[in-house]
Amino acid sequence: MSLLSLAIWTPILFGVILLTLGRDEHATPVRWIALAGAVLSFLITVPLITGFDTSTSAMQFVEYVKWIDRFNVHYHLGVDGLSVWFVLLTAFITIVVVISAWEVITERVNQYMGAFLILSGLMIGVFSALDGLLFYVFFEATLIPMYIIIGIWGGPRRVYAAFKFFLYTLLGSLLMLVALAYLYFKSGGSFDILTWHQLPLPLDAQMLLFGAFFLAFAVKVPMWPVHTWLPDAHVEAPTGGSVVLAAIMLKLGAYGFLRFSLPILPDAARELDWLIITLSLIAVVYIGLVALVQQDMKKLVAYSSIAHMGFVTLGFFLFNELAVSGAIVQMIAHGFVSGAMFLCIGVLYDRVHSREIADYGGVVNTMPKFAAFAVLFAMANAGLPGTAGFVGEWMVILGAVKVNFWIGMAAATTLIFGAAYTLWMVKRVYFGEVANDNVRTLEDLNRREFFMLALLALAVLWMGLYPKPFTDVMHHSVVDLLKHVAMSKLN
Amino acid sequence: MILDQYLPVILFILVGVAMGVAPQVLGFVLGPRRPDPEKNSPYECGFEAFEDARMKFDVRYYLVAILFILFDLEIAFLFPWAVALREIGPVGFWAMMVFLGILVVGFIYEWKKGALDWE
Amino acid sequence: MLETFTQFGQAQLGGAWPVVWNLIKIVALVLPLMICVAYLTLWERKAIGWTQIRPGPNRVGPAGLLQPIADAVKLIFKEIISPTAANKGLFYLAPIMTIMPALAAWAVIPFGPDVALANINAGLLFLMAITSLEVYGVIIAGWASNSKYAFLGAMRASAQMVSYEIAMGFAFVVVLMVTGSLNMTAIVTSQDQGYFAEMGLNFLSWNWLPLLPICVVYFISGLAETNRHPFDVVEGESEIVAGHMIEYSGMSFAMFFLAEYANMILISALAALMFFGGWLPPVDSALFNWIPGWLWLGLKTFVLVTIFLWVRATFPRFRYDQIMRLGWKIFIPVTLVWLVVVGLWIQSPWNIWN
Amino acid sequence: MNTMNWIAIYPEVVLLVLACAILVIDLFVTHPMRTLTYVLTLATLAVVAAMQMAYFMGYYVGGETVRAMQGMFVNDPLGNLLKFFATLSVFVTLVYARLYASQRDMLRGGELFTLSLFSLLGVLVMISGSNFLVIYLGLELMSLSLYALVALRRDDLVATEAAMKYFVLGALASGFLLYGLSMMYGATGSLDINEVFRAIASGEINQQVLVFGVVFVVAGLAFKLGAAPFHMWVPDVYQGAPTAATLLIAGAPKLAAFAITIRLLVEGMLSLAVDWQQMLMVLSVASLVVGNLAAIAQTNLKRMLAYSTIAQMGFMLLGLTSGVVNGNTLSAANSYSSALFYVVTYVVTTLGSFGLIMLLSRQGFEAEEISDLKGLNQRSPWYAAVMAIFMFSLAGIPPTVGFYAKLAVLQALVSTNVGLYIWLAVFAVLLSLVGAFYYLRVVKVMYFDEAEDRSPIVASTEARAVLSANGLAVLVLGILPGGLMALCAQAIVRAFSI
Amino acid sequence: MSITLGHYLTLGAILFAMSVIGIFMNRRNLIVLLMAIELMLLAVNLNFVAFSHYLGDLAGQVFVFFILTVAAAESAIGLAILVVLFRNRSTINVDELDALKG
Repeated sequence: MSLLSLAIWTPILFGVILLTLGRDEHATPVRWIALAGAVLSFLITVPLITGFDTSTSAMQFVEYVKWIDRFNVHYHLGVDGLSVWFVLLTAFITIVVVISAWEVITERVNQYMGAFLILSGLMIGVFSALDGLLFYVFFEATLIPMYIIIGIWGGPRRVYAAFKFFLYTLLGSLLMLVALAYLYFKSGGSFDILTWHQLPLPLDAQMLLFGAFFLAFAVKVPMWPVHTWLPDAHVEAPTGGSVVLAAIMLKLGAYGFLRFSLPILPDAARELDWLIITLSLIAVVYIGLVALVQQDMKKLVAYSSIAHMGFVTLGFFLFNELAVSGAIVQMIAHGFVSGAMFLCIGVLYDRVHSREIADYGGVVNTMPKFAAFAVLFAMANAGLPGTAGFVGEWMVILGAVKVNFWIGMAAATTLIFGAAYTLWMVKRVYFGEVANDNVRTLEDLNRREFFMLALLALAVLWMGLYPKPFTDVMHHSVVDLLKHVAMSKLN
Repeated sequence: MILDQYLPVILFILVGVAMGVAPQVLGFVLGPRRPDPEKNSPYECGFEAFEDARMKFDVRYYLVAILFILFDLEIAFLFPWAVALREIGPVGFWAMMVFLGILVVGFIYEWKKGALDWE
Repeated sequence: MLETFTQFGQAQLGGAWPVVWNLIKIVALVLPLMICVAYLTLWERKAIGWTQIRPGPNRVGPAGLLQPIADAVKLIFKEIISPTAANKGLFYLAPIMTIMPALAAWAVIPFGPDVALANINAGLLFLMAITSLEVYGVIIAGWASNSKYAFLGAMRASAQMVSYEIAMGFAFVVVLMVTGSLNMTAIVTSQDQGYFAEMGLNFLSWNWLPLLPICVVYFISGLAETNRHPFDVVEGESEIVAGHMIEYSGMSFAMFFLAEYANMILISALAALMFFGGWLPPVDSALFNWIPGWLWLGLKTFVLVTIFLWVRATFPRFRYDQIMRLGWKIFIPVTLVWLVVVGLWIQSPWNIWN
Repeated sequence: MNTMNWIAIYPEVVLLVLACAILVIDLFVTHPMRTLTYVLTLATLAVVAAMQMAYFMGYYVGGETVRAMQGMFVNDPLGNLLKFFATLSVFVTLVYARLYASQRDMLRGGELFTLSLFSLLGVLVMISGSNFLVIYLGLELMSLSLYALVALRRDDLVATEAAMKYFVLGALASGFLLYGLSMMYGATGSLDINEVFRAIASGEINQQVLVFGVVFVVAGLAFKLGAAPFHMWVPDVYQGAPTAATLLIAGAPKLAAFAITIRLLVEGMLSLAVDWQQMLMVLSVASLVVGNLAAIAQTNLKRMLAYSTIAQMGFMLLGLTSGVVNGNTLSAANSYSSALFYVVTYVVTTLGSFGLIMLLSRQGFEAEEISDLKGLNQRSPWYAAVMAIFMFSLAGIPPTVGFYAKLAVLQALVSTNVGLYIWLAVFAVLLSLVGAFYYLRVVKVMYFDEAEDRSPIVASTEARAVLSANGLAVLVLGILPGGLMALCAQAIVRAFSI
Repeated sequence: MSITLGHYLTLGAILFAMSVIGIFMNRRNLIVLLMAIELMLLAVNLNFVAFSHYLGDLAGQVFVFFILTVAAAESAIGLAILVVLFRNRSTINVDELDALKG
């Protein structure tokens, strides 16, 4: 078994072990096993980046085994510059999630931890699958643990949110399934994504396929107007769920655009770029405004996620290297930042059991260490230079301006709106006088929380100050991708 | 098909019906008609009939009816077999033995289940 | 003479002639039959009387010979009661349904090598079918009367009749197996061959000997089919008065009565045909061969009918559960076993029915 | 062809003989749990299943198609595979059912076991029937046994009513089928399916009578499969029957119905595919709509599963509609094997879901409302997980086997490259989204709701083991579906030499 | 007028239609339902016999033989179910069978 398989199956194996471990009497060993699993999984992924050959756009760490003969499906794994970072991101976030749940989750600990570990393995699978069906299986399978996580450990409206999450995503992906079947047929019986990249397709077929893929990925990203499940899911999910949702699951959709829509259907992508750009800009501007009026911190962050993801899709469809790499960097950065934001909210929620902005005020007085982290992450979320958030946004805006000044302009408003809603929230929650007794009795971060936030803070700062490793890794793959997009497959 | 031979049969059936109808008509014509309520009430050893006579009855009658249908049909199968026994050879013979064997199993079953007991 | 008669008829009536000719034949058969039935009642009373060492009817006519006529006249002039609770239509249908099969069955009975009203090739099947209708008469009578006794009687009678019909059916099948034909004439003629027949001892070649258990079962089933003693619980006077016939009177009642006796004769005749060589003489001697076939058949039938009466005079009545047990648990297994035995016999080199 | 070829019917003979033996032996069993009968029955089923597998693998007859009884009976890989799963499903059902039945007064005699065996015999005969007469006899043997099984709880008001409904509508279905068969017989002059095929292919037949026959045959099959609009018996019977009987109805008979559908429509009337495919299309669309929409409104789990069955059968029928496109049969093997795979996996999944209902039921308590599953995760995480697997499989979510079933059918539809079929696929997919909703609801109840009833779940060891195996099978087949898919494809290809 | 195959088929169809109507329209008595089912099988039998005769092929009549048997078995089961149903419900009225929704 090679590296990618290990990266996928180690957390899943640990997850299954945890599930069978039984009841809450053994909570402490369960937590340690979970942590061990998460860390081990992360360690396994590290060689992926250290051993990554940045000089090529070819797939690396490839595995190719027969899986379902009847449909010529292969267990085909591999990563390139587009996906390798997400594998690491996933494994990294999983560690954070495990730590975040340490004392917070007391009921059915094994199931909680197990679900997250399994989810982590499945998501790594999505990012490394090079076979259409394998991709789909992983893509869909992630729904099950997430559904359960939201449903069991979520907030008061968790059932509603879980259903909405599940059905929205399923709606999109089922059409994608039809599209996959069609591609399978068109390619003469192959589910291989790389083969599909070369597959000539007439325009009308491309358009329909694009529609199917678009629906699947747009829901997942989520793009306006199919984003409505996200605020619900975020608000109701437990902290860990929100973190994973924002940090990784949203990226599954965006990644799908990169893997499927752009290279397989370049003509349709070029035909329809205006649509995506428009929708993305609406997401950026309109959702930014919506975020501004949120009373609930989690909702606010959720909407900000939508806006940021709008940036990502915008970047993809500008078709120049700067914008696309910027979008990918933005995805990674958003993974860290949004995860961190939700963790911060989680920290507060664990103490006060409220997410209303109005219930807080002057937290900095009682929790100085925490406030420092929170402000750092907020700045990153607003895209201030020196933080992870800045790099990607800036690249995308530059890319946009290259294409059309006004698009760049509109995109740039995100910096304003982002700053507005994030910093306003920071001001209301952290600064000022101590608002009430709840806040007065707050205790500052314990060692576990400190460690967890520190990890993320390091990542955010590293990315902001020295993004080169990220862009280097993806350079050749992005160029290759753009070559694909530029090439017509109509013949 | 030679249906000529069946003409007497159908005629005989008609005659049979006539033999049933004629005497009754004769009885009506020649006999007296002096009905009274007592006479026309159902006979119950002199008691007043106090409820409808179509009462529930023992389920075993149903059972007998059901079993009869099955056995009778099996005989219907045996008829052509018996007639053709000489032409169909050992295979035909043993096929029916298998059939009878299964039937016997059913028979044993109902016997042991008490379907044939009346007390 | 018959030829000229036929030709004359055909000339006069054309296409309708076969119908008329057949009707004539039927009447020629039914009238003696009815007379036989009438006198069977007398013979029954006489025979039972003699068994019980009393004279039996002896007032009407010489030695009571006009007694049946007197009975008939009496019945005709009796009132036919129609009970208020009864379903009128069905109520009067029941006697018809009872007498019709008892008579119609005679259509296929052969009285000699070529003397049968309808020499159909499915004779036995027809007999089986038409005698099965008997049970409808009973059940309709019981139902239509709307009286508890009648209802119970009908239930009992029908259950009993169908039970024994199975054993009877098996008996038919066994006879068929050895004959290989459903034709009644063929059934009789097939008994006229074999080892003993060649020796002149015809009666040992008849079916009764190799099929003895079947023969016994058939005859006893016949008793039960006709609800005769000792199987007459369905109409036992001391229990349910007259069973399904309780509400009937006058000629309607007489129909049931006639049917019962006609059936007795029918069963006996069938037994004679199937097991006792029908019209064949028992021994192949000039004297016996000279006696006409129908007389032989009549003689055999008479003997068998008399056995009916003898049984009635001798045996006590069975309980109902005993009756059912006899039918289901003894007769059916016996016939089944014998069926298999005969089947194997036919397959074996010792087959005597080639 | 003109020989008896006993070798082809050994399993049926063995089953018949042993079933008769068990019927008699059971009369002398006094144990309240009928242990001896039970063990013998399971042994019989195991033997029969093993024999079927052996045939399939090529023992006895070298994996060839063998005709027996003057061609009336056909032993081919397709039949072997179906029969294997049919036998297996009865086996599993009986393991689940024993405790359930004993608590419901259904083990006063061994009828549960013997009738199951006889109905299985009917199923086997149906699957292998290559002659209208044989198919009909198998069908009736199966149906009659099932009617009786439903009525096995004699004192239960609902069960007897369900039995009556099942009986009447089942008899009606047989009537329809028979009427259609009589027409086909009239048009083609033969009862033998191969002869019928030849006659139709020759074209010298009365087309009008034939099409008339096809309509009735398809209607009869739809009844038996429970496809809308001939589905009305399904919910009532599934709900009303004792769950053990429900499972017996939902398992092997579906395989048998599939088999006769294939035999009659494909083997017998492939030349008329244009006609019957349209009918099946209408049926499947109607089933998908009716099944999925009606299932949402149900509160009774068994009833919900019944409607879901209707929907599933609709999906399966879709696979049968795409065999002949534009007059050629290039896609036939693909389509029919997808349908075969669908029905097999459906049966495997259904077995488990009803099995779980039985396991959760206790003396005097039927766990058949959806709300009865409340908080199952707290009472028994394992059962909850297993049930969740079944539900996800029925909904077609990977990595469960149900997903590949749906995929196979979709792929068969899309591969025709005909607009109509592709839109059908889209339509089916959208309705399976609706389906996902009500399956998810079950998962929701088990995982998100608090348990009201915390009584421990009593089940026999073997039932637990089999249920676990069943759940794992659905999951493992979901991760490695290749083997079963290959088997199905092989069965179809070898059966028709396409 | 000579009787052709068409006449038999028409008669069969009429009988069949009658039985279907009997099953679906009859709201009163279950026994009638059972009878309708028998009628349906008889319609089929008529078809088979007619076809068999006109085709000069005995197989159809053999089929009829089996249908008759099955019909008997079917009515046996049907009656048995009817009996248990009646014992539970004390009615055989079709309309009153409403414990199940459908």
